[in-house]
Amino acid sequence: MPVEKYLGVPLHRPKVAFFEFTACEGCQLQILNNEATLLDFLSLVEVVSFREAMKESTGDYEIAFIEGSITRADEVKRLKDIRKKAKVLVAMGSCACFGGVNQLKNRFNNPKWVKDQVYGKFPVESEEARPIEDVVTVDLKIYGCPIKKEEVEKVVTNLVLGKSVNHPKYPVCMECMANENICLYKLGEPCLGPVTRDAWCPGNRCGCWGCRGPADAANVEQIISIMKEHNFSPDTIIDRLECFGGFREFAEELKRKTVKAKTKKKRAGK
Amino acid sequence: MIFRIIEKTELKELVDVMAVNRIIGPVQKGTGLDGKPLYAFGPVADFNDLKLDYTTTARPAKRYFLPSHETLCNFKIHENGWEKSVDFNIHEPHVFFGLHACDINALHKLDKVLLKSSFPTPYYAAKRMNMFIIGIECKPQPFCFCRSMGTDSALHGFDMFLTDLGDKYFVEVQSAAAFNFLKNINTSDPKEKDHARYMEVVAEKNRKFTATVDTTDLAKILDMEFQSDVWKYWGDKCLSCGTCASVCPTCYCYGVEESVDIDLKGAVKKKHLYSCNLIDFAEVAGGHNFRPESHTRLKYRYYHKHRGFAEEFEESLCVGCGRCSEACLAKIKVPEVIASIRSGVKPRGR
Amino acid sequence: MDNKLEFVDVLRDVPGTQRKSDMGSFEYSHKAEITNVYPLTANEKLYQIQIIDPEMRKRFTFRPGQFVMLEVPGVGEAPFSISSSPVRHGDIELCIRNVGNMTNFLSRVGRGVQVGITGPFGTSFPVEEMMGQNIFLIAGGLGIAPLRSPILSVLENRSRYANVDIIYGARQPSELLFTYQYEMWRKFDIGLDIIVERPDKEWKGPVGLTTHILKEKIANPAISLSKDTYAIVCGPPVMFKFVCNMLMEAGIPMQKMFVSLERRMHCGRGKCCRCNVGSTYTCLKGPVFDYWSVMNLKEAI
Amino acid sequence: MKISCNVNVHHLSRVEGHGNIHIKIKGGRVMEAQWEVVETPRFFEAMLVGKKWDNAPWICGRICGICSIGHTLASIRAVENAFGIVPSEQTRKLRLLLKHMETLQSHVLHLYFLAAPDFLNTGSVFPLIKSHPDVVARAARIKLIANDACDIIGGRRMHPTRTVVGGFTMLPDKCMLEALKRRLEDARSDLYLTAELFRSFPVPDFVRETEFVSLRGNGDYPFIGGDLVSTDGVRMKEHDYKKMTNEYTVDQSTAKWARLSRESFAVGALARLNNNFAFLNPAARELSESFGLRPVNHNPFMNNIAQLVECVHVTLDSINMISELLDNEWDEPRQPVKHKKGKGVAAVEVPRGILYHCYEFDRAGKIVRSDCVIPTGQNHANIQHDLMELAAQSASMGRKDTEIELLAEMLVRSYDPCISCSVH
Repeated sequence: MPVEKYLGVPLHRPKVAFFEFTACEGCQLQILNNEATLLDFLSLVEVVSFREAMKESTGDYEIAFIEGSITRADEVKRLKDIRKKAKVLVAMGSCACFGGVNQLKNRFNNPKWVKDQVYGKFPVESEEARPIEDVVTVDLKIYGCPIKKEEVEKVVTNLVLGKSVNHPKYPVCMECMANENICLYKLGEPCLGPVTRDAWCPGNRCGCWGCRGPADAANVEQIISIMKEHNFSPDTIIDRLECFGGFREFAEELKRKTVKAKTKKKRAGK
Repeated sequence: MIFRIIEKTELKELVDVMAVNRIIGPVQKGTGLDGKPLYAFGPVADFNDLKLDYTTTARPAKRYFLPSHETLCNFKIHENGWEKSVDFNIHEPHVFFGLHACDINALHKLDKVLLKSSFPTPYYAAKRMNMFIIGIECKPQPFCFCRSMGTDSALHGFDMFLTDLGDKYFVEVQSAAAFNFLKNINTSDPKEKDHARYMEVVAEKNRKFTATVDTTDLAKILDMEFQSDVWKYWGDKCLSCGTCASVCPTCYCYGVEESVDIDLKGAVKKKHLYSCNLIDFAEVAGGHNFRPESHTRLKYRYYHKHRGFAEEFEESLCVGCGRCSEACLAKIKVPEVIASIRSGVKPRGR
Repeated sequence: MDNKLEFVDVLRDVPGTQRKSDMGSFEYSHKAEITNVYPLTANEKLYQIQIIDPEMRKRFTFRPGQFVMLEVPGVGEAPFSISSSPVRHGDIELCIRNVGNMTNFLSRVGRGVQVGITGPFGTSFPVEEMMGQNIFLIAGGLGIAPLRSPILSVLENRSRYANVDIIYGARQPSELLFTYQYEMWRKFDIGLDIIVERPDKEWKGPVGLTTHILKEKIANPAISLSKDTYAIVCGPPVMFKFVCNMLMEAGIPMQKMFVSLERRMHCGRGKCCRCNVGSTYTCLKGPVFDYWSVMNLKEAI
Repeated sequence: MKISCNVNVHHLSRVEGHGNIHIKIKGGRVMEAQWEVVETPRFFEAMLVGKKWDNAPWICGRICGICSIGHTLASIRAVENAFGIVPSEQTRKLRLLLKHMETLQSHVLHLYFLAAPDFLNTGSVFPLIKSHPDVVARAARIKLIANDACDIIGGRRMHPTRTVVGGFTMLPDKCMLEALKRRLEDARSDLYLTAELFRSFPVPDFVRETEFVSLRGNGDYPFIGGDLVSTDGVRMKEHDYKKMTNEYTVDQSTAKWARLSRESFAVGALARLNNNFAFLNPAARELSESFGLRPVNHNPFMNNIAQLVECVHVTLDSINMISELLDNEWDEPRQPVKHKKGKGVAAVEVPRGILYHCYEFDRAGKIVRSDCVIPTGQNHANIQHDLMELAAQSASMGRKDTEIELLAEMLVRSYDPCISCSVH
């Protein structure tokens, strides 16, 4: 029996729909990966559209979870339609929030070259990969590549209770410290942890690539100079910063500076 | 005070005798880039894991008495009401084998605010009162400034304290429990030459301290320099990542978050050790932030450590262990910050 | 020999009382019931909350200006100044504005719901000390909420105080709180001046900031603000800074001026440090400070 | 005889990615039977250009959410092959174990959540929670073990964090492996119940001869690296993958198609089983035979059963492998990596079939060119040909529209297509 009231406050079982755009569909799969709590999750909401898992689908929903970035004109239209129907629109995962790895192709500023690399002369439509915020208003974001299932559960529980969703504003370091991990800089590995919004992955000796985007007080300039002090090449730093799109401006800025420095060096050499 | 001498070969016996209890001590956790071992406090399963000659640990043993995440209580929720259940999250005593003086002094400081003030916190008390502490004389590292903070030696607050005299340990025994443990192994009364050697060892240790912090009138100076531009210099460097507080043996600030279980039949209230450098530390409901800039947060941190706590308890909250300086990627080091505030001059060259 | 260390149970020797020094009191909360909810404005409601256990309710005493931590399990816990008369013990009233997570949930809660109450915590307005003297209460916006308790406390013993004057300012008439009590206060010979910044069509009273009224009062020779007057000021930091400075110039000693500071608290017991101003705990040394102390707090204003 | 029929399935459900089915029969003749892939491409091959080698596994794992581990491992192997790195025995075993657990997770997801609802007459697994709670609970149980195993070994169940070129950043905790082994042993009974469930489902009687391509085991059932074979007798080396796939573009698909000896070929569990039946764990082989599944089987619907057989195989193989791992002391988790100019190819069997990654590096260790050939991409042409055959059969048998629609959907689903992955 679904619970109908919480401390006397009547609860509403919202109709939710999941949609995917340009993505790997991993974030949706994370929801099915909720083996232990899937049943509770399903009694909390009424799933009305979830193509990856169900055949039926209706256009009647209140909360729309959107996975993926936008890279084609038909996607823009579809997303705008969804926005009209949904009371709450949730961007789910790095692709939806920042463009994700998909936006890596934007760095060439040459959609035709990108297309030719993969398809040759065969015509395929391709635009810049954009976060969904570029197209519609986003009410809530769930960060990460992939998202953490507990976070979706928390978001949904809070929506049902009418409680607002507050993401941690601090960086990954706090989580690493809590786990008592050895700082990766001490082991000679680059890590965006000090500027990336708190994540759940520390503990695998894998430096952060910033999939959850900047923390609220991210001092990116400082981490770039710290990485340089640790002898990481500008390429390595750029690779990290541009991977998921959350730090894109910083990556672009650093690229410009690096090119400038190189040409200066060259000129001086001549 | 009772002093004993134990041969180094007897130490394994002592650990074995204690091993019926859970032992926490310095163990090697990895190897740094320079090839030197990296230490941490952790469970000691085997005598050989216990590295009593450790330099320092990157983190204090804090997680055993002030865990970074702790459940304060659970709720069972029904129609209109609820039941609350509280657990202090400790069910057996722990032996802390090999704490340096700074870490023992850190506990004294924490005791003042968490145990001996009004509203003592039972979560801390439960763990604190179930600590059996064996201290060990440290080896000063270049970043240690405990001598400036007056925390380079521990006068009380341990059960026994070991000093390495070469082939044996000089042992201060401060509790009956410790005295009883020692009955299980071979010990002897110290001789005159042991006393002399002890004095020598301590004097030698004291000579090795290099880092210093001038604490004269520090509280007053912090007030005078409240508007100093030097804070901004450090603020610009600060990553606001909270690492300094996480590695600090005396930082105890926290936040509480409640969440409802996904089946809506229960709820949990959790405590998360926080850091005053984090952006939303002083944010209130409605969104106003009393310390939005990073330099104001950094300043507050120094204020709390060296002024506020001093005002309340007649001593600084800092033990000079230097962990925060070592852990800070932005190289914000306490001695340098205090020196720059004192002189009003930003450090050069960085 | 058994080398197992003995486990010390910290609560073993602690009696079940509610003293500040008892470990058992830390996470103890009185189970209380919301007995009534009155909407005051679009955003604020007055909650009547009663500690369920009659014995505990009787024992629960507080002084005006003190606060409680109100807990809604799973939703949150936050400090609220008590707005009711101290005579009422564990049957208290809290005036709560819907600004955050927990207050938003509370705004949807009806009577009969169980919440948790801990406290009372913090310092209070010295209403006993004020007896025989004039009292000047100045409130801006939600600042009237913590002032209602000293006002009601004064009403209980009205004859023991000299002149009592209230200046209360709000942004607009619709945001005025406790409007239904103004007549009663006036009946008890309390001077009440109300001013709004943005009047609506019906508004007949003065328009502007509280400082306007204050200026007039100070200029009025019939009212004397002297060292025989106590002032209680409550409102946003900008406001109390201006007001206190004016009062100081008018002759009220700093130690006789009181303000109540608002900060976020996660414990209310001097542990979490979230409410610290400078390095002073608002929950222990406050929320009520005299103006001299506030001047010495580095970050208060 | 079926006179006319019109089936249009827009964005086929319970598959990964976006594809449409159109079938038009007019006057008993199949006018159209089309499998359309409309997924938006992400251009991974272009994204990688200019990236340093250590980016490749991290980025390429994101090609697919369901087989992220397979992509990561293929990517790592391609980089290692380019640099001449040979993984240690310990790394090899741990990688295979991780791979097995992904296979188990993915197959169980497909069998229960995606395929089973068709046989139980529901649109999704959700109504089964009420009608068949034990079935759903069982699926969740097995999947949870496999996912937990991926957490333990790879750091995360999706987009793993511990897997790197040269080995692992960290090794799993032995106690956790021990516990995992016990759970896998317990899972055997759940797998046999799964077999019983699928035994109760009628497999559509449909056969179309085709070519099956997979890795060829060298004494064992193959998953990571080795020779490439087909049931038509082709055998090639890993680095000749292009000759095995011969990718080309078609108008009806943003994913490329592939061919070998015929107009199309199939990859996946059935292809693996058809080529490597002898190397299956005996218990798995026995189960296969009990379903009448022997090489070479040409019924695409039998891919479900092949997946089931593989679930049993990987579970039993994992139990053995964990025992071997537990018997040895841990070596160093990873070996140092020295990059160099060169080209590396990797062929890895992921749940949906054989996957190729190929990278070319310059002297700085940066990717100059890259190529990924995805199993579902290789299957698209075969799906198209199956669909035509199914339509023709249906027309001659006079099946109802709804029946045709369901069969067509089931046919595509039986390939367990990973469409966004195939387009990448």
